[in-house]
Amino acid sequence: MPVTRCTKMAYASADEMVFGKAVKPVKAGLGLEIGAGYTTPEVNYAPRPEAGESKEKLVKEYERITTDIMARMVQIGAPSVVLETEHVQQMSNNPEWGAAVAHAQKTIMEDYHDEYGIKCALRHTIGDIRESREYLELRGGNKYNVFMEAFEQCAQNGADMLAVESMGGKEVFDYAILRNDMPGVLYGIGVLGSMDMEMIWQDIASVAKKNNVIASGDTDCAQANTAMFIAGGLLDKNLAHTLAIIARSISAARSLVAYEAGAVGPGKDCGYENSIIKAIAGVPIAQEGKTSTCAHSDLMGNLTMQCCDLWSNESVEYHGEFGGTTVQCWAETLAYDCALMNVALDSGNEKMLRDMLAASDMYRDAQGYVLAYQNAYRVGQAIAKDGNDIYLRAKNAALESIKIVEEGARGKLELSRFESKALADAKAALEALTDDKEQFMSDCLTKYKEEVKVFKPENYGLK
Amino acid sequence: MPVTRCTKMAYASADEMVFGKAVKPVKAGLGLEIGAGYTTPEVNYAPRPEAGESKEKLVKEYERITTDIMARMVQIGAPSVVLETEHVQQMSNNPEWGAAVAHAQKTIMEDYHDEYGIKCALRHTIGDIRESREYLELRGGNKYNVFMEAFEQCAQNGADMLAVESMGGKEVFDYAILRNDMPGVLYGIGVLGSMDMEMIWQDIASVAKKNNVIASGDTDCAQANTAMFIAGGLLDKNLAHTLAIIARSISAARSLVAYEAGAVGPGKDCGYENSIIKAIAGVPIAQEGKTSTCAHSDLMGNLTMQCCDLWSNESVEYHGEFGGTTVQCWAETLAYDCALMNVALDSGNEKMLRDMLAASDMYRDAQGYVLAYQNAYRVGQAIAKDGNDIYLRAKNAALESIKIVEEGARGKLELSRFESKALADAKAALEALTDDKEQFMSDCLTKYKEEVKVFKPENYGLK
Amino acid sequence: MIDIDPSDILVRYNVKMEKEMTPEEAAEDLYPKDSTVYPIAKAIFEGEEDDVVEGLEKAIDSGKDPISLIDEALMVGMRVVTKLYDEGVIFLPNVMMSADAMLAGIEYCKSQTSEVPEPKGKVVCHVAEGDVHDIGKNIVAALLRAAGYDVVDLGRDVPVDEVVAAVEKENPLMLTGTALMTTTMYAFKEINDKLMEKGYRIPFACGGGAVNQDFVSQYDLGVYGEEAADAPKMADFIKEHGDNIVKLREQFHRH
Amino acid sequence: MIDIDPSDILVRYNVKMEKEMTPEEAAEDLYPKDSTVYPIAKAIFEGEEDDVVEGLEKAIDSGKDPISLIDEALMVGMRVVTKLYDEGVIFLPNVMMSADAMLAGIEYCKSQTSEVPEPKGKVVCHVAEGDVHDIGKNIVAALLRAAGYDVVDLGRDVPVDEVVAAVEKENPLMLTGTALMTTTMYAFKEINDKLMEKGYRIPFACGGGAVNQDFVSQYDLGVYGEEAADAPKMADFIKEHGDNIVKLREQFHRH
Ligand code: B12
Ligand code: B12
Repeated sequence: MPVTRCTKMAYASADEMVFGKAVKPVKAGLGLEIGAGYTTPEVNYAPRPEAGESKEKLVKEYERITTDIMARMVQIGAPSVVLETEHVQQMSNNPEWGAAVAHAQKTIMEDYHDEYGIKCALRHTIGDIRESREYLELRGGNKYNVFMEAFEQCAQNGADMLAVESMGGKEVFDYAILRNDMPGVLYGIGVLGSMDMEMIWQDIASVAKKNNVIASGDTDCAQANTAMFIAGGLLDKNLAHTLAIIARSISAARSLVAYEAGAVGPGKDCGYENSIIKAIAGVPIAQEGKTSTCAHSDLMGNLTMQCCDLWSNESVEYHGEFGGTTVQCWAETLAYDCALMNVALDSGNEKMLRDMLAASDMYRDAQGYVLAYQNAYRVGQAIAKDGNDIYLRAKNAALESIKIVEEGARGKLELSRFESKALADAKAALEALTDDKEQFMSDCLTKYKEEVKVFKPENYGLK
Repeated sequence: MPVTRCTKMAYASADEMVFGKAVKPVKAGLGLEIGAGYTTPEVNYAPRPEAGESKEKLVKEYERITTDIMARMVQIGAPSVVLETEHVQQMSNNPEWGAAVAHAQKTIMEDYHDEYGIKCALRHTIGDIRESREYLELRGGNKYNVFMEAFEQCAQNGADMLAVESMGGKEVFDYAILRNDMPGVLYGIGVLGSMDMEMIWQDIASVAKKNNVIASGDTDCAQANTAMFIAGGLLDKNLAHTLAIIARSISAARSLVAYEAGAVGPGKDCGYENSIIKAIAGVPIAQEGKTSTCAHSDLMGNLTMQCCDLWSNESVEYHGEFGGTTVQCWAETLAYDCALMNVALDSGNEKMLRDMLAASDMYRDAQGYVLAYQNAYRVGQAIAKDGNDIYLRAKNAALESIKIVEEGARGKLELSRFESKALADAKAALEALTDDKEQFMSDCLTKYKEEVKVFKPENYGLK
Repeated sequence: MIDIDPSDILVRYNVKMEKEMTPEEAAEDLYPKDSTVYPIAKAIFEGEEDDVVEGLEKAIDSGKDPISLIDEALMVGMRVVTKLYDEGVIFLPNVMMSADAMLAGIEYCKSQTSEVPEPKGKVVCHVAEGDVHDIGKNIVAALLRAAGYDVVDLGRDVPVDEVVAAVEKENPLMLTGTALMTTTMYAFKEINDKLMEKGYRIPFACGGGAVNQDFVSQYDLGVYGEEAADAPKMADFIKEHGDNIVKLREQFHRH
Repeated sequence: MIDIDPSDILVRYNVKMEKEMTPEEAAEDLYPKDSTVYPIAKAIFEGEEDDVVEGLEKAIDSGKDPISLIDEALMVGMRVVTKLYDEGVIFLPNVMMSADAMLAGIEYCKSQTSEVPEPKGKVVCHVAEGDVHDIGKNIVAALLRAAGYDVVDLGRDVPVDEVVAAVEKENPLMLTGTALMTTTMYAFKEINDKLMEKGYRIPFACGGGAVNQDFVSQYDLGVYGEEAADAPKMADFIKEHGDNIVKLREQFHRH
């Protein structure tokens, strides 16, 4: 599939962005339309460890998970639901395992759809298995073939939507983020990550097209989320939150590549960059926040709802709770969150609710501040402005986010001295960079080849 | 303490009721004020089974739980939190166990309060241990003494608020509810339950007063919640939801007795009758719903938020999840829910949000319809009208709820044929009842003494 | 209040799915045609104790044997009830009221003869030590009785040793346990171990809010039951296929 | 957008709690006063490799023994860093940069002599089989190195047998494992069992997102660590108090 760069905003203004509606809604699965005026819970789950022992056990586990979720949804009257299966490695490394799981799940979902009319769809997220013990092995070779085969087989056997959390650039990013090296982060996410995505997403989109399923999207989980998790809570001391949001803003320029290469959304739940991407590309997005505390803690539990189309719990291990199995508990909570958003949409109060959701967390830390939809929109503009240059647009995003945080800090956004200092250092380092992509790339190639022993330029078709 | 019946509404109109504000706010614990303009998460938890083996293990378990919750709250910037410890039986049967747990928890909470200034309070809910293998043993005797001793010791050792889920009337209720016998439900909850509460709450309020802590409230968990759980989800076939809501409405007349006998709120989380009670008594209330799916499923996940002051997860077993321990995950979700409500309060949009919360579930089943605040208020009026007669007010509540459901069914509330029939049968049975309390009591005494072999009138000072 | 269209927010699947037939019509299709049995079966379905006894009186007057009526009329009526409950046509209170009526009928039959009916089998029921939540157990016991089993109900908060003693004394075909608290359900393991130690191998059906399949699978005799209605099904399964725990689990473990 | 007062909604506890002193001031208080050591310690704190080497050059020129400088200057500087990190005064990247600088310093010292420094102890680190999440392990390894330990880093997705083989070969004072997925962490149990079988009794520190204390407590050698900074503390504890697993758990198990 050809790559079409985004150089314009899908929305004329930030205020047009709301949850449940996307400029380009996506039809998927059994009667579902995403971003077409209502929000839908997207339920995520992880099999119990013992279940990974054999294909049979794993299929059985996913059957239980699927039945539990569907049963709870009809019990509480939820009109629609999406199930996301994030492959455990066995399922991607042995594409027929993934296919068997997809088939088993879809069969159950079809039964429920037939019996109750519940709208539903199945997303399979293939594991990015392109790496060996020491190095990434991003292109060519057997790993790449198995990787694509996994998409193909899932698509053929019941998955309605294909996704991945790709890893391009992470070897450099990992090194850089632990050293406050923001140019390195820019290189890892913005340049290497985007280059890798361009390759894989053209291929994934072709697979999807061939099989008449949805190429949904990617997330910078490997990098921006790692930064967010290392930054942690208010009292953690592992990374300044002002740096985590720079990495996040850069990641928007990267994850956008999926849609430029043929994906149509919904973006993956853990892409906290998705508000920015929705602003640019108009695709529906999944998000997670206060109802994914089962999977992680963050500082923008409400804010992430602001313009989601699917609302997700990210992941929860399957086991029992007083209220049912975990997947039932979390699915139910998500469904009520969606019901509230859908009431707002139905009664014309969606903008009011959206604004309250954003206001809840935009002063909680610098990350929420930048991702609040009106600021996210600005980061989007900074990207679209130089949409044709993957380096420049990522750098723009970084600088715009810094500017937004600085403005915030002059208002109601409090920063610790430490956060301010980290921000100022990052700003200086980023402003000192060239505007020339080739120059930047060759400087970085030299530097990181030397400093990061696991960095192999061949992975990006370099040198 | 003397009993003062409620014969007037605390709110002049339903529309005045919102979350986070109560006519009579309650100061408790360390810097906290409940119902004074903001909502606060109330986190509930159950120790792991193994932890019950010894007092030391149990204390250690609650220490971990307490530390985990407090740590997460400061990590995400939550301004306030309440912890509720529902006693496992060991803690009430051995009052010094409960006391040791209260002391250990409070010590940790004080440390956090001192270090971070976080507002917090500790609620201890004593187990209603007044029963033997065969029968309830509600009054007099050693069980009653231990029961009161448990309140006393917790109050002396750190609990800021005392609560209980009392069981008066449940032997009759259990029999009646499984036989669609609504007069029996009225007798069990409305008459026997109220009589028992009157006795215990005068005593609990005295203990609280003596120790300068808060006598908070009771819930009809033993009866109205049993009915709600048996009624279950939309597709369950164990009890018509139209009957469950009659039991619930009656329970408001019962749980109100706590406040008439000296309690001041906040009402207990699982009292779904609390919206009605807030309307009458003006006390702050805890509620649970979409963020207590860990503990149970219900059909009004959002609606229950409509005028809560504390927002609770009901209970979750302490164990690990990807996102931390269960208490951390659920506490965080609650805290974000509260942040949203607090934004609404801060920006003057609380009524809009309340209305959306109510609208989300009021057509989901008959229960949500009656408990939607404007209808709940009407049930309150029916109770207050004959506030001095515990029988008549409970019967009024039942009949008013039937009327509300009938009205709803003429509008947007759908009922199954089965639900309508159960409602009509219940209406006929209730309308046929006398208005004379003494008559009703003596009829019921005869009937249930014969039919319910575990019913001992002495438990209520009868015969 | 704001105005919404509920159908944009939720689906009343129960209303949508409701069967065309009324429960009465559905029952009518199932009653036996025999004119002495029909009114008894119908009275059972309706939960009318007096009508049951009246029907039995007539049947006995017309020469039927009181004891055979238990199987041939009362149980037949009760099977109509159970079938319709399983199919979701009627609700639990109807089953409870029918069960009450059936038990009254059995008492009446027994009072009309000196014969003793052949027992179907005994089940011991209890709520775990430390736990007072007993309504679930009460339903289980009632449904077992309604299915014709002899129930020894030990009540709630029953010490482990008493449960074991009751099994030794009663020699039931199945033991049931109910626990709604994670702190109390561990008693099931103890009961299991003590039974094993004494050489008992009877199925131990466990259920109740706190209990889950994973937990129950951890001890040899445990079979997890999600709904009360599973209990009589388990007992029936044992009578038909023997008390192999693995097979019971295959049949009843759903998660 | 709506206008709110954030202080009604949330508390920025980090801003509220921030220490009065800047990190630089706090460090200044802790540097050794000795004029040859001072600049080295300071350069370590600042993460300036060149300045570290420069300081070492001067010290060696002034007659100091290269190997003793490792303990007396480099480690001293690193301890300032670790202390301030533990106290929450500085953040992880500072520690990482200081560690880089220190390691450069050690290399330089070693290059100035044929003596070999006395090793503090060896730790083997790995990420569980099937798991690629390795940044946590990288931090663990870096902090261990920064504390002076010799780290054998086996990388990610390491087969159980290779881990066992590495323990046999390296004879470390501790093994660490990282797993972020519930499906991979079970490898730790296998490693434990194989080590036990072969008679090894070394502490096996386990951490990473999926792993929790309950799980780790299930196998004999397991010690759960919540934060990467616990790893060097565990190693120090072992050096000081021996490798008694029960004592390690008492010290490090918090939940
Ligand atoms: C009603 C109730 C009460 C009532 C009990 C009234 C009664 N008649 O039993 C009262 C108020 C007395 C009460 C007291 C307490 N409770 Co309570 N209670 C509940 C509640 C709300 C509903 C339980 C219920 O009646 N369910 C309906 C029945 C029909 O369901 P069931 O028993 O599970 O049975 C069904 C199936 O499980 C099955 N089944 C049951 N047994 C079996 C057996 C077999 C063989 C089979 C096949 C099937 C089967 O059949 C039934 C229908 O299909 C639950 C909430 C919940 N989420 O479950 C809490 C709950 C059980 N209680 C709880 C607690 C903590 C308590 C107290 C300690 C609270 C306190 N501090 O006072 C005390 C405990 C006292 C004690 N020592 O036991 C917790 C337990 C948490 C934990 N630790 O595990 C729960 C889960 C609430 C919560 N989420 O916090 N409680
Ligand atoms: C970033 C990330 C990725 C990146 C990994 C990048 C990298 N460099 O490692 C990528 C995108 C590649 C990825 C891939 C996948 N991931 Co991932 N990922 C994450 C994420 C978002 C953050 C992890 C992270 O970096 N945390 C920060 C680090 C610093 O934390 P840490 O490793 O836990 O270490 C800290 C402590 O634990 C401690 N520590 C660690 N080890 C040790 C050891 C000792 C001895 C001590 C004392 C301390 C200690 O020190 C550190 C700091 O204090 C988590 C989310 C989460 N909630 O954790 C999911 C998560 C781990 N991933 C998950 C999944 C499912 C996957 C995939 C299967 C998804 C897919 N379908 O593609 C694949 C798996 C591939 C594979 N076979 O492993 C799930 C796992 C669920 C489960 N089954 O258990 C998680 C939990 C997300 C979720 N909630 O769904 N992921």
